[in-house]
Amino acid sequence: LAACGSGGPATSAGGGGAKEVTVFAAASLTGTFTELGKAFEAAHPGTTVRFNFGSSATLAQQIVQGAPADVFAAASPATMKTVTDASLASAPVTFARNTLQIAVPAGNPARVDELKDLADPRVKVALCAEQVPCGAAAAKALAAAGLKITPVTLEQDVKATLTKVQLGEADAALVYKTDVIAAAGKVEGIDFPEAGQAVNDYPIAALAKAPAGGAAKEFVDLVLSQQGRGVLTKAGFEAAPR
Amino acid sequence: MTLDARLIVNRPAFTLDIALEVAPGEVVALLGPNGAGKTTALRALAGLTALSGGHIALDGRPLHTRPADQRPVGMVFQDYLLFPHLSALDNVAFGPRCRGASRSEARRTAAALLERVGLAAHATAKPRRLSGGQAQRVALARALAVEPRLLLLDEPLAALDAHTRLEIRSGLRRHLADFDGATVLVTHDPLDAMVLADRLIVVENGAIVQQGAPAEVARRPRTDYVARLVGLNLYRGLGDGARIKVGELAFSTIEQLDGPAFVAFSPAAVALYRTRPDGSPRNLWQAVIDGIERHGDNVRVHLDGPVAAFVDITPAALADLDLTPGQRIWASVKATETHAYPA
Amino acid sequence: MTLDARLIVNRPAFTLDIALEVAPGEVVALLGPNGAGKTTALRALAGLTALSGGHIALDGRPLHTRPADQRPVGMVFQDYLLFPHLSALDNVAFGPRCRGASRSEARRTAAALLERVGLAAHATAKPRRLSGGQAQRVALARALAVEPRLLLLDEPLAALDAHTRLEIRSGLRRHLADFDGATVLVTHDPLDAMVLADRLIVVENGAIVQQGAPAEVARRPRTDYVARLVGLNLYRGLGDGARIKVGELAFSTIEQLDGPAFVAFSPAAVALYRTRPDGSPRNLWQAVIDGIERHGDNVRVHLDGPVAAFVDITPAALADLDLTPGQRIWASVKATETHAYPA
Amino acid sequence: MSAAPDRRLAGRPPWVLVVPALLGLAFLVLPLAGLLIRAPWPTLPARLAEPQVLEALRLSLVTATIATAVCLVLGVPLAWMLARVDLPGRRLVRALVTVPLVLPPVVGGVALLLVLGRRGLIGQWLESAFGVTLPFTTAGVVVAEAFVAMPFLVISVEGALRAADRRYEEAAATLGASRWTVFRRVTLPLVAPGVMAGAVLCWARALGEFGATITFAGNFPGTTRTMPLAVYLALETEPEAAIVLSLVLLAVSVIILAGLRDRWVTSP
Amino acid sequence: MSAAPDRRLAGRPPWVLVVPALLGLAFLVLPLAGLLIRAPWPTLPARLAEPQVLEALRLSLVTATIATAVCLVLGVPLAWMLARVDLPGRRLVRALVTVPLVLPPVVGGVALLLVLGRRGLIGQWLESAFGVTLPFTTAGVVVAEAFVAMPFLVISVEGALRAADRRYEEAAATLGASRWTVFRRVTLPLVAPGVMAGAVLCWARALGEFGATITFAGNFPGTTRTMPLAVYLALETEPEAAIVLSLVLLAVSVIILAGLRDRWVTSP
Ligand SMILES: Nc1ncnc2c1ncn2[C@@H]1O[C@H](COP(=O)(O)OP(=O)(O)OP(=O)(O)O)[C@@H](O)[C@H]1O
Ligand SMILES: Nc1ncnc2c1ncn2[C@@H]1O[C@H](COP(=O)(O)OP(=O)(O)OP(=O)(O)O)[C@@H](O)[C@H]1O
Ligand SMILES: [Mg+2]
Ligand SMILES: [Mg+2]
Repeated sequence: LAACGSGGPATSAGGGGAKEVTVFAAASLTGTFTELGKAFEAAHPGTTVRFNFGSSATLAQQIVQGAPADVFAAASPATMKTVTDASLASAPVTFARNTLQIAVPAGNPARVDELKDLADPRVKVALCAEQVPCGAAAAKALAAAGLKITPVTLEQDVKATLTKVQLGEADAALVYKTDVIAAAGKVEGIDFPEAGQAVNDYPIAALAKAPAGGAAKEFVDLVLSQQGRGVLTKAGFEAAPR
Repeated sequence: MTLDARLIVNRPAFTLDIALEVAPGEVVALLGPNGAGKTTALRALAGLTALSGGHIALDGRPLHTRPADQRPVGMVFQDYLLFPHLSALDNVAFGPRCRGASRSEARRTAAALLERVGLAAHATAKPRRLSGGQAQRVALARALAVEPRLLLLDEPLAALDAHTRLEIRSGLRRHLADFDGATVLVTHDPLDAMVLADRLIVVENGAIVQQGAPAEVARRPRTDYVARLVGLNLYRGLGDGARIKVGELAFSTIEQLDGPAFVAFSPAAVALYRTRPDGSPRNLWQAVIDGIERHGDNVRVHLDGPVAAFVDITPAALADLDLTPGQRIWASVKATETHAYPA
Repeated sequence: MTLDARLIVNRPAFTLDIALEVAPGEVVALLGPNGAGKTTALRALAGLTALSGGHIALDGRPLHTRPADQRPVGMVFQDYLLFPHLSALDNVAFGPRCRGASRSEARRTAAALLERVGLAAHATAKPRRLSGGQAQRVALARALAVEPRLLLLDEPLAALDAHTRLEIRSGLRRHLADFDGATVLVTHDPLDAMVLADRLIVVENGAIVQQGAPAEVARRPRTDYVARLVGLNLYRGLGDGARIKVGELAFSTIEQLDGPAFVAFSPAAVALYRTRPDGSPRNLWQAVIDGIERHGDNVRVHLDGPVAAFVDITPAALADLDLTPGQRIWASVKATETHAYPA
Repeated sequence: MSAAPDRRLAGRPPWVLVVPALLGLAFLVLPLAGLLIRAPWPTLPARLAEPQVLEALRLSLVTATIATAVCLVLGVPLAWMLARVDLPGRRLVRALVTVPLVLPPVVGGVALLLVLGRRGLIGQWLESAFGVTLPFTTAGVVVAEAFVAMPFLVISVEGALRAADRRYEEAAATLGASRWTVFRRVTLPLVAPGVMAGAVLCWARALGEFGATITFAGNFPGTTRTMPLAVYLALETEPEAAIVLSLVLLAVSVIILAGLRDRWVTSP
Repeated sequence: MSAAPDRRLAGRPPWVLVVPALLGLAFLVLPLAGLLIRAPWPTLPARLAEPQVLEALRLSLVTATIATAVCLVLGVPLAWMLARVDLPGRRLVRALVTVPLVLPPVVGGVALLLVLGRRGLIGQWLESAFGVTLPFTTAGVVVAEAFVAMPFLVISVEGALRAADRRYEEAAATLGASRWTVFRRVTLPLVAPGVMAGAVLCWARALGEFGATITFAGNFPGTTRTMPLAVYLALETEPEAAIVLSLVLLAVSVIILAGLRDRWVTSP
């Protein structure tokens, strides 16, 4: 059961003692997880970490369809639920949280200062679609603020939303703090109090049928370790409560 | 009989229904105007068009039930259809290869055939580099390479200029004489048919209207089409001893005929007179000049009147008579110059 | 002169260089074998192929500097190229529309022209519904509809069968006679050229090899090509009084010529003998039979020997003489049957 | 002229061709079967009745059709230039035409933003001069779809133009037709089937366009949310809904194409 | 036979065609200019030197080429069937061939997973019988690219087959060639230019394929991360890097296409 077929996919544990850990991670984790992967490899000589970055929903689909993954790090509890519902993982742990910020183009041309400025019909606001985690979070935050705003677009993911601000198409957007930090210099981030009520949790789990077995668990442990937290906070994530 | 066929092809606006028998070594020409069904008949023989009815038997075995690639038939298409991507040699070797010969065997056969049609020097040339006459000979070699029992040629000379045509025609004649299967040749050039065929079958509108030896057909045309083809005036009338009534005219002839009959005479046999002549010619009528055109060294005058006729006269005669279109004139033909036969 | 042109077109493997003068109302036929450059010359006149040199003047004004759509030229293409998506009427109306006529005006012009070529009844038919002859007449009407000063026809009869051809040829003859501009006609059928043209220009390999009135060209061919076309045996030799030396033979002629000269005679003028005859014919030579083919009602014998020659004899004579290919035979021509002229 | 060959006599199609052909067909069609099996049939009617579905479908059909029209207006002349005018560097131009084909659509969308966005090279000027902004509008959807789909039209039409018999154009020129008249009254009618086939490819591609559209025009119900966008978002939360939407899109396009294609492909 | 018309005499191209053609060209090419302007030229050499770039490029070229080969093997016979065999319901089959064109690629990827995934209709069986799994392998990339790109090949080749002169095939049949021999030795050589043109479209589309690939084959460096996937990931972290990668992809494909296309399009 553990090793999945001789002609199996490239991610299966290689022969000759070298081990492989296959991590399916949300695209927003590209930077941080790549760094953590290097750390893991350094700590476990002979083991390589292979990442499959993509949309959390796609990754969940792939896992349900039998993808040979060891670890799944999702950008929302909902997508993780797809996997746990299929009994492919149990006991996911939240390893990071991401809070929203208002992102405005460098120089803030529309003079946005706080959340309610977004209700001004002259301000073009980009939001994530409610189907994706950042959109769900934004909806929660707006509801908490009692604001009803009409965005010009509901983007497929947070990067697309940010691109709109970066290129000046939108005057403001609600995106994650991590994204604002990553795009430092091109966008400015504005904190707002209601963000606290719309925190997005990132769950991680070693998968039940993980071909890499114990190594999967070890990777999850690394993410949850102090070292992991350090990398994540540096990128703007909030550490998950212990 | 090598070939014994009854070809029936029904199309929305056209029906072909002809019977065809060809002896071994015989060359039969299908002659007819555009749209008569000549190509359709050949395609039916080759298996490229389905029969609606009838049968085809070759050497006593039924052919019409087999698909095209399993008929022992060679076909030369009107514009040759040499495969543009193959050399002359490979074009000719194509058939033997398909019929199971090894590559070298097929090439040997092909080289021998190209030699026979005098094109050994052009074996490696691609079709686009061949002149029309050369292409025609390659097409013939290609068709012969499969050792067919039935050879079909669709207007094999139509694409050639008058000069090349003369040469290629006699070459073709020689090759056909060497071939011991049945040959069916389609053409609308009477000269090609006369030179190449042992027997003519004239098809009009999907049906046979006349057949026979070339000289016989040329001498005794039975339809306007054939008459024009061989350059005769032809009328159909009612024989009554040595006279044949055609409309209001009665032609005197030397033949004695009763009942429906044809009378034919050459345009050169007609004499024209400005006033009613008083001489021996027995066949005399008044006509109106419909048109005048040069015709070789002579002048051809079109006559309207009780019968339409062509008349060939010399330019000198034209000048003497001072003919102009619309003018009334007398025309006569000696009875000895007419040729009458039963319809 | 309506048309005065010197056409030079250089191609990698071919050069056309001909001078052309056509008077108003005159019809000039360009005659020549495949690839001679006839079509190239017409295309150059129409502006579809660029001149490499030379000039074209029509009614005294230079034409070669103008693009095709601004030349007062009408062209009938070999396969007519009627626009398949337009009715016969709209095909004819196309030119006048392009030259600025209103829609109704153009249609009136077109209807009148269709009437003139006898196709008023087919005005609404699409080209695919027209027979070859009808299509040819529509193409002619379309070319005439722009009131050209120069009419160009590329093999206008080549696509027709022998039957239709006769009729259409005389119709075309009539229409060309009515046209007062210059006409250049390309053909490789000598009969078409004889019937339709006032003057023939024979082009071979991009250059003019002979020109003159049809009868003149037919009587005095100057190249093998022309001789074959008109059905004559032709030799070039050296005149010396009433004798012309051709290789080892010396032909006696009635004309007195000195220096380079041609001698021509008809295949029918040659008599064949199994043994050396002892008679009046002055021109006698021994030859080998190269081939025998039927030729109309007669038989054509190809001779090889000191000169190559065609001989036409009757089938009866063939039977009497019992000729077979490869046989040695004596051939003779009476001096009165030969025709000699300076080369 | 050539008679249509009669297939009854032509012999059975050879297995060596039929087998790969059927494999190919299966390869293209089986995934559709996968979708059909997974489709939540019981809830299908309810899902289809949702107004957003109809809205997205309507928007998709309208924008794909307008985008095809835009491609025809700009692409047919471009194809004509490539086929008929002796351009220097024609090979390079033709290769450049395929750029939107190779560019990942999302990058295509970014590139469009860089040029036609509010701060873009041309978009800037469009806004200040005409007050026109394309992103986040239905017009933006059309632009994105046209950008991605136009290469198909241009390449198909260029092929048709090269295959067309140039001699009809020459005949028209001798009748006094200018190049424009020749194009309008002779060339275009003659290559109409090729143009139609190109338009079909173009329309189908525009209908399925996702990446460039969402990147350049965004995603707002009623103005810019076409079916593929709706499908993508549904995929995030409810894969079944995504399958239903995809099937609707496919059904509509197959019905439209099956109704139209044969006439175009078979006319000579 | 028809002489090539001389363009010097043909009059100037009319503005009414040149203007839309240039607009169309600008529309296709200007976004590329936008990317070029935004490209981080100073850091470009360093970025290009990164081994992953070369790796992704190599993988893209290899998979697109193999996918094109697969499409040729399956698609040409399919096009032949559509063009030459009297199928019942041919119009429907032809419309179904366009399915991958209309299906949003991500959904296409999901559909492929449903059919060829480890738990899929056929994938299950493939694994148990042959031990072959396609998803998340380089072979999976090829499958995804072939699925998306095949319609272009099939439609182009069918068009070429319909335009080809059938009489050569008849001539071959009278020489005793079976339908397979006719196809192999006559039809295929005659429509080679059309097949080549279709293969070019197919290759370009495969090269730019993203959605179906990432969904069906995942995004593993070295095995399944093609250039478009690398572009997508770069977009997550460094948009400049994404532009560089896109430009590399475009440059390579334009160079290859400019080197090849003219020969194919112009040969008759
Ligand atoms: N594929 C076809 N479908 C329907 N009718 C056809 C087809 N091909 C030919 N015909 C019709 O069948 C008739 C006979 O045509 P066919 O080609 O056999 O004539 P033909 O005697 O060879 O004429 P031509 O001298 O012009 O070659 C014509 O009326 C023609 O219009
Ligand atoms: N487009 C072209 N490019 C190069 N050479 C050509 C072209 N068209 C014709 N030629 C060559 O020019 C020469 C003259 O051809 P042209 O078509 O004028 O001959 P033609 O006298 O009309 O012959 P035909 O009787 O076959 O119509 C030939 O050697 C031919 O191969
Ligand atoms: Mg025919
Ligand atoms: Mg010519």
